Amino acid sequence: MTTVFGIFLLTLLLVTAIGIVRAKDLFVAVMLSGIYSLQIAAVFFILDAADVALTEAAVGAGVAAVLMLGALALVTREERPATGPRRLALAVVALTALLVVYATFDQPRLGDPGAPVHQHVAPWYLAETARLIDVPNVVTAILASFRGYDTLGELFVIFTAGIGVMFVLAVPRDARNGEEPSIDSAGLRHHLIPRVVGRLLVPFIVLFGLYVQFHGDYGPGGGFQAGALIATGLILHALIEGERAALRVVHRNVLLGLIAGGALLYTGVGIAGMLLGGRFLDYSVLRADPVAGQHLGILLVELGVGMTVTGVLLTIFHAFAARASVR
Amino acid sequence: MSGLTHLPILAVVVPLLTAPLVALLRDRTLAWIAAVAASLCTLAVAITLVGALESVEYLAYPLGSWPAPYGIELRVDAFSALLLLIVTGASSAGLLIARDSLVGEVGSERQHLYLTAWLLAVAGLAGIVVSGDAFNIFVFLEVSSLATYVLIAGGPRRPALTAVFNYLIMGTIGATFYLIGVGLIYMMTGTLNLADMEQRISGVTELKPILVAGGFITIGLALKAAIFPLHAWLPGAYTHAPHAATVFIAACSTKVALYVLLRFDFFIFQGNLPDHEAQFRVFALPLAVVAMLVASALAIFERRNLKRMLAYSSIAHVGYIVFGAALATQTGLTAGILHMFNHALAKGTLFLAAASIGLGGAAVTFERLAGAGRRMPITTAAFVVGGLGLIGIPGTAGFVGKWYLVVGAAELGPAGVLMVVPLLVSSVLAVLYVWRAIEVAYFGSPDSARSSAPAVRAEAPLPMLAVLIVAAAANLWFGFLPSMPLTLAERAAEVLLTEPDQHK
Amino acid sequence: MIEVFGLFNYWVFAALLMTGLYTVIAKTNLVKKMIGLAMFQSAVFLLYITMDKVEGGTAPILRNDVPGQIYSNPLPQVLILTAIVVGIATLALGLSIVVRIHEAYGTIEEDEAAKMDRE
Amino acid sequence: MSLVLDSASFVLFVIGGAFIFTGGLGVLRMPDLYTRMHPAGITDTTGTILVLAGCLLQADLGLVTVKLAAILVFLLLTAPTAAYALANAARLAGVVPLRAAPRREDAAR
Repeated sequence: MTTVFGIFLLTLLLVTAIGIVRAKDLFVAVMLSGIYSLQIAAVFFILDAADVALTEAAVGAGVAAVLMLGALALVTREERPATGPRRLALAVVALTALLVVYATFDQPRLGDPGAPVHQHVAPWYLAETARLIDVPNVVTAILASFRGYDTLGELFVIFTAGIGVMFVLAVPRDARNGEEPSIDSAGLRHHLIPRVVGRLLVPFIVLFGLYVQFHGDYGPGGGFQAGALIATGLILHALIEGERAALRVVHRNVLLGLIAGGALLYTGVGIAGMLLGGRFLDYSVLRADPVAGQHLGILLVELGVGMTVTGVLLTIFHAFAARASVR
Repeated sequence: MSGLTHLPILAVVVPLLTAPLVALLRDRTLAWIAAVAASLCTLAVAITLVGALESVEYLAYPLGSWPAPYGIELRVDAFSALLLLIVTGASSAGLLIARDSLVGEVGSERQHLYLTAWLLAVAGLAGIVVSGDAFNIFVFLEVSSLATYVLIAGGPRRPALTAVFNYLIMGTIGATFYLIGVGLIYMMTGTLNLADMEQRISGVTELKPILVAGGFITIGLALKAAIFPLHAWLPGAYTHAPHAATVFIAACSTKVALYVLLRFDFFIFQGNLPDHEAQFRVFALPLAVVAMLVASALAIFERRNLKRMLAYSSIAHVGYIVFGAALATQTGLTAGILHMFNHALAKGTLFLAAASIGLGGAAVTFERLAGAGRRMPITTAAFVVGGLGLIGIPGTAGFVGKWYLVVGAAELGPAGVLMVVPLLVSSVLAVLYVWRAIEVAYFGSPDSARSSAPAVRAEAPLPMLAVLIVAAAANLWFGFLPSMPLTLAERAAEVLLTEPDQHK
Repeated sequence: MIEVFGLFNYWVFAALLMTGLYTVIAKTNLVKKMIGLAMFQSAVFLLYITMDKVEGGTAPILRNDVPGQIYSNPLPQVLILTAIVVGIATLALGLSIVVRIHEAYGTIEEDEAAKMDRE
Repeated sequence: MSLVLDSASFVLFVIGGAFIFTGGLGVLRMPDLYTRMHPAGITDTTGTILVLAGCLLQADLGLVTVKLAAILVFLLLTAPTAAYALANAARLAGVVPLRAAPRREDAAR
């Protein structure tokens, strides 16, 4: 049954993808890509990847769509009929396709428990997590501790993006090609229904974000998903109340503090491990009991990730929105 | 001893920790001082690492104290140390001149963000070279790439934007190809640790995914490294980036991608894939030869922008490095790796000189270069030294690398001697374009300068000049006494060529 | 069922990868290119997540009440969580550059901007 | 007891499914945006609510029930708001209802 459902979803995914390529209206393409993200999140879910599904739904359908709409508000909406290098594209694509399909024939089948992936490192994680770290969600254990250094890198990727967008969009707007901006900086204040319902929803979204943040050890979730959710809630608030009102609530300096603070918190936990006699990112030495140390470390680094992600996503949103409202 | 154990991670943590602090510093000068301090600290770490590696083959550092294939392991050997030296050296040189050079290019109210991105690029590149984990390399590759895009996007003219967009597209495709390759290998071996992968890959009987993974990783990294037919992003990016950033990026970013490429091709695939050497040679040698010839010719035909000319020359020199590696012999690899170091020195010096000439945010056109020999004699002299290094005149560092390339090719017998020809032709082409720049600098007189600006001395500010002189001196120093980089390169080549079962 | 469709996921991965790559190369519109790039990256997510599935397994959240429970492989999920973040970071930076290009050139078509550069 | 619950949720699923099906059919068949919004609304209110109610009957009393109920409440809040926002945006963008503008078509002829 799941297989049939999976195949159905995957086929739908392909159809959506082709729809995105063919859409001439960029707005339609963006909306379709949001749907695409939801579909692929559903596929991830039936493939047992709950954490990834949650993230993809929050990021792909939520944050990415908001970002693209924010960018679309600043540029032209229609795509000019393409004159791109189609032949070259087809040649490259055909070559890559051959390569990939050639590879598939020796690949292990879907769900094969004897596949090499499930032999070497993975069983160790599943067997040892309970003893060494003692959190039920193995994904969180690997993410924050066994491969915590990767997550540090991931944190700095999003940090770099935040700094980059701030830097790139900090330039005063060039008046030469300045078309009239299309986002109303007063938000949706004059639309009663969305405003009332939105105000009702915002606290619940933030609350859910906090739940995902601190419940990540036990169920799907963690700093990144929580950050994306909280940021989405606050972006909704900004859309309803207008960008300036939102900045009055959470000031730009607070955002910068969140971004840098999260990054410093994560790195600081790592260095604390070094100073207390372990290696970098060794949480076991944080407390007398190694398992308690792991718990503390995971809590702190997830908090760091959550802070930075919230800060960066909000900063990026404001950077786009502010550009639209400057005249 | 305890300080020494933490060395590998310090190379990453120092810039990584300083970056958020710099972002919080609003003051341009304070931010700059912090960034320079962090970069110099990392350079010191790199030098200490080189010293520490004299007695041991490699330094391993399990992060979070988790044992190797389960946790992430850093592994620094001679190859990584040499690259770390290039990265931190180039970054320090670029940052030292950044305070004077960025004026007129990046507005002072956003310079702290720019310097933050710079430190992130350093941390990313350092993270790649010290890492011993395939996926971790991807993560830090992305940190460095995103930061590099920001560095280029800071360019003062609008072509910088289109250039950086191209780079972003190509870079992301490259990184994603790499990710596919790593995924396929992981699928067949169940591990991400490079050393562990090398052991386990030999047990894989169905080789198709591994072969395809090899293809994806090679193509993806070739995109990042600007190996010849995939170099389209490079000239624009180098030309339009702020001058100080060009010094940094041109000296090290393609080399780090080449480092990962060589590490994968020789560390993982060599000895595990049948006929890997022959295949690598058949694919890479023609590309390298074409790159050397075509890119050098393009450099000759670039008559407007000095930085663009140097960028084409960089593509040619990537060709040299690939040429050395493609010989797949001890001498060849030594030559290729040594040339990474030497080319970084020469190109760094040239772009430092270009930064002085283009001070104040002007484009470094040949018109602006005209008469520089009279206005800024020291700068121009340093430029000449760098140019001679690029050609490979004896006495400069560039000569040593090219000499080893020639020796390595000749070792292969008659066919190898034939391959010396394109090396020589390319060097002659280099003479042509370098000479043209020098000619314009000393004998050219621009139309505008004739009327308005007399030939007064107008050297760059002292800090810039000092860095430039040190860089030029280093070119000569390593030309006469190449033992340090040479030893490292030889040991790196040994590490790469050792078969997996001989490691332990 | 599994026998026939055991590789179906991989083929969809290949098709999505190709669609994304085609969009990136063949389209001149910069926003469309970014959308294509995002699709290209998410195809790779599918590759990784496909290999984590174990027949009869469940999401890797340990349960003490069910002894002998089979869990899917957690490692690819961790990797892809990181890759998703990388994807959104690239998207954000790319879009901000597109916005600046639009301001500087008045167009978001690649070839038109390139033409202006040559002039 | 379980038989009663099973059959009740079965009925709910079938009716909910039927609503979703007609909703989908309606979106395809209706002539313009405003009329299409009507079947679309049926899909994400009546249809989804019935299916969720069916799920509620199947779940053991506990956290899952609370979660499903929460989803129900949120759907009841967001679906009409989204429909309002859509219609409002269409109105502002100048999309004219089909019946309101018959004359323009005549004029075009």
